[in-house]
Order: sequence, then structure tokens, then C-alpha cells
Amino acid sequence: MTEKIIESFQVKRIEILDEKGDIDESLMPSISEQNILKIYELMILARMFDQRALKLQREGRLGTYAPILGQEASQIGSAFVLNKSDWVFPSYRESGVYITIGYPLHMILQYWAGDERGLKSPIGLNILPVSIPVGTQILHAAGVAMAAKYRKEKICTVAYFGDGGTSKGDFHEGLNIAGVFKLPAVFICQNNQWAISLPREKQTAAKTLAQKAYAYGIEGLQVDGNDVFAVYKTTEYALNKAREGGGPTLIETVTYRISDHTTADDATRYRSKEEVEIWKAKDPIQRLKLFMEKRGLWSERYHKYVEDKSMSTIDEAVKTAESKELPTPPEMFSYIYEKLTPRQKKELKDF
Amino acid sequence: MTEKIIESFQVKRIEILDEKGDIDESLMPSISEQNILKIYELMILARMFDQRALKLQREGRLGTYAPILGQEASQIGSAFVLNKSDWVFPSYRESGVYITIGYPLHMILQYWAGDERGLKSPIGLNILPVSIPVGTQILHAAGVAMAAKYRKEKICTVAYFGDGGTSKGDFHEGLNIAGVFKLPAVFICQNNQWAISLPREKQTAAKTLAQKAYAYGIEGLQVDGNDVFAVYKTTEYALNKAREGGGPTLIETVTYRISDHTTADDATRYRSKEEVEIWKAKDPIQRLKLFMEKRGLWSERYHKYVEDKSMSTIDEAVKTAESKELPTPPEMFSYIYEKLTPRQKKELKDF
Amino acid sequence: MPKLNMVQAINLALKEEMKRDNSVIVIGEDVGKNGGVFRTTEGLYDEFGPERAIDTPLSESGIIGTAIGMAVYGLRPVAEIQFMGFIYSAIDQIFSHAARIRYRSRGRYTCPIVIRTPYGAGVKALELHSESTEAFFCHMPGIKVIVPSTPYHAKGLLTSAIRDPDPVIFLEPTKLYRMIKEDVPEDDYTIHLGKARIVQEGNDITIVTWGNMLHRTLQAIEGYDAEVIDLMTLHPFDEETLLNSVKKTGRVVIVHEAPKTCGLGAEISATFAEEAILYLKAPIIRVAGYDVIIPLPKLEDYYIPSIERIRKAIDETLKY
Amino acid sequence: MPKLNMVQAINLALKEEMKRDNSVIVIGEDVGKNGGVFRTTEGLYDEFGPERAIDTPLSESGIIGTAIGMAVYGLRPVAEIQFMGFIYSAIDQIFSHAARIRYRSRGRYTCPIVIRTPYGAGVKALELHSESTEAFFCHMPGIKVIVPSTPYHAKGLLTSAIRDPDPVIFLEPTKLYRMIKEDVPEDDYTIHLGKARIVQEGNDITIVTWGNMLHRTLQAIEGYDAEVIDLMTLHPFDEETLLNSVKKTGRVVIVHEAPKTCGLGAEISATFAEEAILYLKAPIIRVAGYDVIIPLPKLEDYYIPSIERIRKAIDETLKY
Ligand SMILES: Cc1ncc(C[n+]2csc(CCOP(=O)(O)OP(=O)(O)O)c2C)c(N)n1
Ligand SMILES: Cc1ncc(C[n+]2csc(CCOP(=O)(O)OP(=O)(O)O)c2C)c(N)n1
Ligand SMILES: [Mg+2]
Ligand SMILES: [Mg+2]
Repeated sequence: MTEKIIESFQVKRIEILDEKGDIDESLMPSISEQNILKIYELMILARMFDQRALKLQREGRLGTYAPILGQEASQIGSAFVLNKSDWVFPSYRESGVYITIGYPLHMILQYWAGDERGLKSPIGLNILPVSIPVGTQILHAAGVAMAAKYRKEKICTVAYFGDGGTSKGDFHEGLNIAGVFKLPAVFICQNNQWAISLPREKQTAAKTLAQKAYAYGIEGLQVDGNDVFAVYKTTEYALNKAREGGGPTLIETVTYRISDHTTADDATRYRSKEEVEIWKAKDPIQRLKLFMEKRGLWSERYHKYVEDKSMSTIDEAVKTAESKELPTPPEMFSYIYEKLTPRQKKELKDF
Repeated sequence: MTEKIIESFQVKRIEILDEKGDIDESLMPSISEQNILKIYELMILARMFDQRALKLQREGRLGTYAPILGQEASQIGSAFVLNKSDWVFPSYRESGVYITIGYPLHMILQYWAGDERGLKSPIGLNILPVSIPVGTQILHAAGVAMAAKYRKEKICTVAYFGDGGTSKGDFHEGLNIAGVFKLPAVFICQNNQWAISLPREKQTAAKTLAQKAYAYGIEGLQVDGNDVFAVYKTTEYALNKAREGGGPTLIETVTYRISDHTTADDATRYRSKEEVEIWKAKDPIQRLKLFMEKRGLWSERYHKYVEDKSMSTIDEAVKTAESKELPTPPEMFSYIYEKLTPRQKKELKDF
Repeated sequence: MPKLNMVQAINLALKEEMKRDNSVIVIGEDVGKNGGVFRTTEGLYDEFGPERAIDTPLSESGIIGTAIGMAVYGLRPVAEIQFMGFIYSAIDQIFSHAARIRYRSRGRYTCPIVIRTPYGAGVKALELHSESTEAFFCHMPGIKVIVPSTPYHAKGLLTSAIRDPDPVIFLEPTKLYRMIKEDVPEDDYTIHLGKARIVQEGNDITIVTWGNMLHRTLQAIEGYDAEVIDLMTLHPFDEETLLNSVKKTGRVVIVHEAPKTCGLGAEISATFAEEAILYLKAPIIRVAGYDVIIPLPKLEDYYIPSIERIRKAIDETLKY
Repeated sequence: MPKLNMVQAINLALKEEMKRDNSVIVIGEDVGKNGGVFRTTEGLYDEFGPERAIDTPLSESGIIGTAIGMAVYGLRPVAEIQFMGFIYSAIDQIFSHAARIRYRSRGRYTCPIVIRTPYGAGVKALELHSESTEAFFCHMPGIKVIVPSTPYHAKGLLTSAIRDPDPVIFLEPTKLYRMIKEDVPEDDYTIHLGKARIVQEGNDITIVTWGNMLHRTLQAIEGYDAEVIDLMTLHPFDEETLLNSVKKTGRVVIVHEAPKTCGLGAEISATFAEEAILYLKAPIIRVAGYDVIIPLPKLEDYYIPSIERIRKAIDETLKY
């Protein structure tokens, strides 16, 4: 008979690599040098791809595009630790994730150019098509995880979404279901501080997004999202936990959307140049470069090589994408049902 | 550069009145003897009303009905501290709330007998009609609170819902919005351990429902929901806080649905007799009675008087409800739009 | 052959499909231990366990979104929404995802999900427990919509729906759950989705209807030489059978329970007006629910199309 | 009189109503500081402050549910859904509550909310940014549905919608936002909800359309003696004007962008088939979107009814 404390929580934040390129050795995950190089190369490729996409958009060769500049560590650091058999549920701002899991670059471009065929992921890559309605894909990650659990297949599902995504009902219902059934799912929230013009602190009064996990009886962790090692380590931890039956984890990667929301947006309308500058100084690639330099893993020459290789990969992808024959109008009808309906058959005669 | 704790929470539980009728003096809210009598009388009235409703249903005089047996402290203890100008957003299991705020009893019966006219709350009573879709009314409480705040009117809104309601997207979106705008709203979750056949621990993996509040940066409190003083005190605290601009609160009242889910349900299919017995021993009215007895506020005579008064109030209400003329078919059309549409005018000619 | 009511027929279809194919699972509120609030999933939990008769939190979008994920992974989830009035919070998942996953992924992923839900009025229920908004789902490409009218057809159609490679909304007329008992084979049989059935042949008028309204219609046509069509698959519906009938009779009445405006009756009528107008001898009359929110029990009977209203419409049509 | 495009006309209507009545507020994603992703709410935040131009979290059900509460309390919220494709997660609040609060409370509470959303295809947008599912909302009693086709009408109709005592879905054809500039009075004027307008009189055929399709239709009819009706209020629609026109011309083509099956065209056609069949000389042809999910930009143009398809339908009709 009292006013007693019946439950308590703590929200942890993981940081490993700082802006000077120094690391906390005690927290550093074991990553081979080869993999560090791979991660660096993916980050450069992703950044250059992003820049090219913006350029193509300006030239009218792509439609609206959602850039990832600044979020490379969050995307590549997390996607890098996935198994081939894991399943990915992306939002629209995940070029870095697509690239990391080996999705054909030309298909990413094809999609953003307004062609559904770019979303038909190659067999062997378990990634769902871009989900446009924010937060809704979270439930599919729960569903696939539940199905895999039922099938006793030791895979994990990973849903990507933004800070804005945490306000949607489907985030809530998805994490709750994942918690109740202890599903092998990892929920990665890239908190890039903005949902179009809405700043993070108006998205929710919670101090962290990670703490939302405790509403579902699951673990929530915050990481420095511009710190590729912290993202890597935390994701790896969550995946391992999930595979061992430990249930889902929510990871908040604190990062920043350096570019406009999309090519249709003008971020100067709602946020200050100074804020952007502060975050530019926290650049995830720069940090990794400094670290690599200190370890003797980086040189101008190496960097040039990486850039050149990326450039030609991207050039090739652009060429392949743009050499695809246009889809034909009857294709509109081909994938609505397995078979055409009688009415569709009639409509098809227009072509 | 470390793994550090960046946020922590504690979930409190408030208990004041125990099963033997003893109280924790240090926590006891100041309630006049007169009000204690009133609360007791309302609890008896609510329980007797509930029993009568079940009887009427069995006799075919009401439709499906959702009983409140066991939840009287949660409902009356919280509704009792509302101001007349506050707004209430009930679910379908709130007879005790309706009765406490002075809603005409015959109208409650009229509604459950299948007549919308029972939902037209008298001017001066700010209670919305019963919300059938679980959890959805939570958002309306946020909306009214936002409007009142804009109008600088010092009212509070109170939404009632069950443990099941916490799993709906609208719970999430409602509490998040209330948190962001620091709205004068109180969210009362009557955790009666069951959502039809789903036990509380399968509703969510969170240990308490109160802790869900921290996902929205708001305060969450658990109370013994069969302890009318704890409910009273906690609700009063939350209302005062809200009125002073302190924002919303989520209150979980831990109680039990002693009856079937509704008259259409058979709870023996999914829960044990023993469990029900354990909770019967925690009866909220019995507890208050013991307390009052110790204070010399209760006697057989007094109790008999309360029962008789309640009985005649209920008899009167049944009579009034059943003497209402049936609604006429054209009434179907009267409240869809302010004015009939041309098509409705044509359709109306059928009558 | 056992005589079953519709609840039992649905239960049998679920049980047989779950036995036949371990990728079939049921998921929803109270579908497991409790066996469903109408008992349609009774016994599945005991026979197939909690992993295949899954009790979920109170979370309609969650149920459908999770089932979508399961379907994408290769299972055949049969999701239950406790009443059609509660499907509205899952419409985003149905329209934005279930209907589009095949389209969006160019066939790489599919969504063979069935969404079952009790539907329609006539059982004196609470608000939102009597919805008949089937037309919403008929306007969304990528989805099929089925309404059975008898236990026999319920079993055959549900079996087909479960085996269908596309998302199916399976609407079960609550009023019929226990109204009729008939012979229902325990054996495996299916009823082709996309085909209507001529319940009774006739020459003077074609009446198109489905679900509970079929039974009212059959009572109403006594004394008329009417051809009665049970649509069964509401989307994509069987234009051919409908058109052939109308070309024979030249007159049409459509009977449904949903509000008239933009109900499925409108589409059927418009199809005739587009494809068979030269055969029409009379106006196409829709006997439908009124353009109101369906009232609570006290007025419910006035809302649902009555035998009298159907007969009046037939008479009106026969004047021409 | 200033020449405004539709974005500016809508902005002006909002501004004028907010000045006139302090119970009018706007609420939605990016409607405040950012002035809306299409600039329709530009300047409102500066002029009326964050309490009346409310930036919300990313929460469509939240936006509508909150606005419903505000309306019940006596305000006149104008809620924005950023694109029509994102309204699906708010449908529960719209159908279960906005549409029913007057009904449920027997008029004790009302819900004078306006829900604005960009709608329709033709701007080469991402998935779910080109929806035209107006028919869903036309099937739900208790809701009104408006689609303007010019800046002038946008202002007048939006003003009326805001003053209307019932919930209104206000669909703004994205394609028209900047397509046309025309004289738009700054003064207060309204356009009666529930009335269609005859854009051009004619004798041989009636064409019913709305929104962006009006402009295609006007291009298509060159050389024909066609009567063109801009429906404007889609629900409840102006039967009288439609019937009068058809009684005169005897021929009908309906043009809309949404998939044909169960689109609003079906209701209009069915209304003619029910009320004016004796006047009809020809089949009622619907020129509509195909029964598919509207494709991404590369194929979008093939989906949207073309001038050629409209002309073909007119020719077909005129054969009779
Ligand atoms: C359900 C839904 N509502 C609105 C939109 C329009 N919209 C696209 S992105 C966006 C902001 C998303 O912010 P966040 O979740 O933080 O992701 P970010 O764009 O920052 O990666 C909005 C409102 C949408 N796509 N889906
Ligand atoms: C959105 C929605 N889904 C399903 C239902 C059917 N249903 C009615 S009550 C109920 C359980 C509610 O449990 P809880 O929220 O704990 O409230 P309680 O009934 O225990 O008071 C369900 C599933 C509903 N009314 N609304
Ligand atoms: Mg963001
Ligand atoms: Mg409960």
C-alpha cells in the first residue's frame, strides 16, 4: 500500500568512431580490414550514386528522387551485416541499403525514372519494393518474421524508416506484434532530424526515438548514425539476438538529411544553413576516412581508385538503365492479378 | 565516445485502499465524508444498473450489452473528479462513467435497446456517444483538447478505453499528438485483463500499460483500479496537471472484467474460474464498504437505503425508457446531413 | 453428407485447407483459443496449435499487414476481421499493399491472402457491426471480392479463395451464419471465382443479387417468371452470365443491402447500360439500402430491402 | 481582379475564411512553416500563427481524428492530407466518425470538417501520389465530395465547403494546380454545393465529367454539338441538371480518371438507366481509367483517358 516503482528503463546510446577518426577500442566490433575497405567503398559508391541521381533528375532523366547524403553510415553500416537470406523492407530513401545488398544499380535508376520494372528484385535478393506510404512496411517485416519463425527458418527481417515513420499507427502495431510474438525482426529508424519540414522535436515529445521500444516490451538502442562502426555493431547485436530467439530490437540511428527532402523540396524554407553546417562537420565518410588513414588503410591513390571504380560502375548503370526498352502499355495490365479479368481483356484492346 | 545511458524512466503504481478497507494515510486524497458517501452510492447504483441491464437483455428488452462488474472503482473514481465543463470520450463499457456524470439512466438503456436517441447527450453534459471501434475515440479527446487550448478555455478531456485499445494505431497517434502539443487530456486505460478472449499478457509484451506513455514523452501512472481512492487521487492529479498546462497523462487502472465480455460472449471458454475468484476477492465496492464501516460511515440500514433508492431510480429509468415512442423510419434520414439530399428525399417517399 | 450451417461450412473449409496445406494459417482477434466470436474458427487452435490459429492483439492494420508479410513469404494466411466495420483501419494495408504487391514488384512477390469478415445487417447488432460496404473493395484493382449465399457455396468459394494467388476479401453474411442448413460435402470441391450462378431460370426479368439478399429475392419472386442470379464473385464479376440473361429477359432489378449511391448495383446497371442497352425494355431499378448510415436495431428492418420493395420494383419494371 | 492559378485561389480562400472566422484553422503535415508541399497554405503560418496553421506529426489518422475533435468542439478545421494516396490510413476516422457523428448523436454534435487533398494523375509522380478514388467517399452517407476544375471554382467551392455544416472531402486535381490562371475575385463569393454547372450547352450528347478531365473533354468535343457538365459536387450530386440534359440530348458519355469498375461514372450511368432510360438513344459509355493500378510515369499517359478515347466514345454514341 504505497506509491511504488514497479518498472524502470534506461535508454543506451552507442558511439564508437568520433569525428576525428578515433575509436573506442573497448566497443569496436571485430571487422576485418578487408571489410572496412568494402564498407568505405560502398559508402563512396552510394554517395556518388546519390549525386549522379540528383544530376540525372535535374536533367529530366529521373523523376522525383530522395537523396541519402549524410545517411551513408546508417544505411551501409546496417545493411552490411545482413545475411543473404535476411529480408529487407525499405522506405523510399534507401539507395545505400539497396547498393550494399548488391541490388543492380541500373534497376534503382530505372525505378526512379518511373518504371516499375526497377522494383523487381533479382531472385536471391530478399528486398521488398520501395514502400511509399511512410511506416506501413514495418508490418510486413513483422509478417515475414512470423512466417519464417513458423517455418523454423533462421532468417531475420529488417525494416527501415525515418523519424516521421515512428508517428504512424503501423509503427505501433508492427512493433507491438513483433514484441508479443518475439519475432526475429530489427527495426531501424534513421532519425535524420527532419520529416520534410517537421523537425524531430515536433515529431514526438519523447526525448529519444529509441525509448519507444519500451512501450512494446522490446529493447531500444540509440546509436550515432554517422558512426558506421556503432551502426554496424548495434545492428549485428540485434540480428544475433533475433536469430537466437531474443526477439526484436528498435535501433535509432541519429543522423542528418543534408540534402533537400526530395528533388521537389526546398529545405532552405524551413531550416537554417547553420544547422546544416554543423551536421556536415559530422560527415560519416570523412570520419571513416580519418580512421582508415590512421590505420594506414587510406591514401589519395586508393581513394582515387575507389572513385574511378564507382564512377564507371555508375556510368555503366546509367547506360544500362537508359538503354532498356520502354515498357509497353499492355504491361499496365500484366501484374494486377495473376490472370487478366474479362474486363481487362476488353480494355487491353485499346492497345 | 562510449556506450552511455541517455535517458531513464520509472513507472509508478499508486495504491491507497487495500482489500481489508485500510488506507495509506500519507497518500489518501482529501475527500469529504459527503463525497465518500456519494461515491459509494454511485458505485452501488452502477452495479445495480449493470445487473438490471443484464436481466433486461436476457428478457429480450435490450440488445447486446457490455457489463462493467468489477470496474466500478475505475469508472466512478475517475469520473467523479471531473468538472462539469470537461469532456468525456467513452468506449462501450462505461455505464459507470455515464452514471457518475449524471447522464439520464433511461437514455443509457434506450441506447442499448437499439435506439440512437439514447446517445443524444443533454446539453451541459459533454460526453460523446459510445465509440464502438476500439481506441478511435482517443483522437477526439486530443482534438477537443487542442481546440479548447486554442480557445483558452480551461477544460480537460478524458478518454476511456481498455487494455485492448492500447494496441490500436489511434492510441499511438492520439497520445503522440497530445504529447507534442502538450494537450490538457487524460487517457484512462481500464486494464481489465482481457480483450474478449485475449489475456493482457498477449496484448503486449510491455510489463505495464502505463509505461507506453514514455513513448510519447508523457507521464504514465499505474493505479490499483479496484481502489477507488487511488483512482480518484491519480485522476485528480492528472486533471490538475493538465489544467495547469502540464500536458497529458496516461493512467492504467488495473482491474478485472468479472462478467463476460458482452451478453454475446461466454468467458468460460477461455479463462479459468479460479482466476475470476481471485479477482472477486478484490472487489472494489467491498473494499470501500470495509473502509466506511471502520469510519462509521456504513451500516446495514444505510446500505439498504442506498439499494432501495438505486432500485427505484433504476425502475423509473426502465419505465421511462420503455415508454418512449418508437423512433419512426423517417428518422433514419434526419441526421445524415443537416439537410436531406435530393436522393434521400426520394427515398423518404417509401414511408 | 452432413447438413451444415454456414458457420460450420466455413469452419470445415478452413480445417480441410489447413490439413491439406501447412502454409494455410488463420490469424485475427479471438480466432484461436476462443474459436472466433461466431465460432467459425472453432477447433483450429486445438488441432493446429497457436502458430497456425493465431490470436493477435487488437490491431486490424496489424493483422492485415502481418498477414501480407506472411503471404509474401509464401504462406497462405486467412485473416479475420471481427466485423466488417472494423476493416476500415486496415484499408491502407489492403489498398496500398495487398492490392499492389504483385503490381509493384512485377510479379516477383505476390499476396495470396484471404480476408474473412462477417458482413451485413439483420442480426440486431451494435453500430458498425452491420456494414455492407463491399463496393469499396470492388473499385480497387488487384483485389477479389466474394460473398457466399449458402453453406455449400461458402465452403467451395472459401476453398477457392484460399487457393487463389491474389488477395481475396471474403464477406460472410452474418444473417446467414445459422439461417440455413444444407448438405455440404466433406470432400474437396471448389467453386470457380469469377462465375455467377443462375439460381432460377426465368424469362421476364433478370434479378441480380448476392448474399442475404438472395434469400429475400427468392421469396419475392414467387409468381413471377424471373431469372435470379447470385453474383457470388462481386469483383471481378461475371459480366457474361449477366449480359446473356439480360439479353434474354430485357428487364433488370438489382437487389443489394448497401446504400444505393455508388453501391455495386451501380456498376452492374452501368454495365448493362453500356453493353446491352438495346435489349433493355425498362428502367434498371436498384432495390438497395437507403442513403443513410444503417440504423441501430430499432429501425434496422426499415433499412434492409424488404420483399415488398423488391416486388414493387419488379412490378414497376414489368409495366414496360 | 487578380489572375490566379488554383494553388493561389485555394490559398486565398483559406486566408479569407481564416480572417473572417477565427474558428477556421488548417492542420496537416508541412502546412505551417513550409506552407504546404504545393504552397496552398503559404503565408497562413505567418499571418495566423502556429495555433491556426498547425504542423502535425506524420500521422494521417491522427490529423483527421484530431480535426474531428476540433470540429465537434465548434471549430472549423481544414485538414490537409498531403496526397490522396495517404488518406487510406485515415479512412476509419472518416467513415466511422466524421460521417457518423451527427447521426450517432442525433444532431447533438456535428462535424464541420474539410479534408483537402491533392488528387489525380498527370504530374509524373511517385506511387500513391496519383490516386483518384473519389468513388469510395461517394458511397459513404454523411460525407460530401467536391472536385473543382478551375481556380475560380476552387475558391468558391472551398469557401462553401468550409462554411458547410457537414464533413467535406475536397479533392484538388494536382494537374490543375498551376495549369490555368484566371480571374478570381478577392471578394467573398461561394458556389453552391450540390449543383453541377453546364460548361457548354449542346444538343447531340451530354458529357459528364469533373476535375482535370473537364479540360480534356473540352478539347475533345471540338466539332461536336455536345453539352458538357462539370459535376463539381460529386456527392451528393446534382441529378436534376444531369437528367434535364440527358432528356434533351438522349446520349451520354461520362469521363473520369479513376478505374472504370465501380467508379463514380457507374453511379451516374445507373441513375440515367433508372430515371431516364426512355430518353436514351445510345449506350452510355464511360471513358475511364483502366482497371489497373495507375502506373508510374513511364506508362502514366496511357492510363489517363485521352482526347482520342473521348472522341471515339462520342463517335460511337452518335452512331445510334
Ligand atoms: C503515410 C504517408 N504520409 C505522408 C507522406 C508524404 N511524405 C513523404 S516523406 C514524408 C516525411 C517522412 O519523414 P521521415 O519518416 O522522417 O523520413 P525521411 O523522409 O526523413 O527519410 C512525408 C510526409 C507519405 N509518403 N506517407
Ligand atoms: C477496432 C475494433 N476492433 C475490434 C472490435 C471488436 N471488439 C469489441 S470489444 C473488443 C475487445 C476490447 O478489449 P479492451 O480494449 O480491453 O476493452 P474491454 O472490452 O476489455 O473493456 C473487441 C475485439 C472493435 N469493437 N473495434
Ligand atoms: Mg526524417
Ligand atoms: Mg479489456
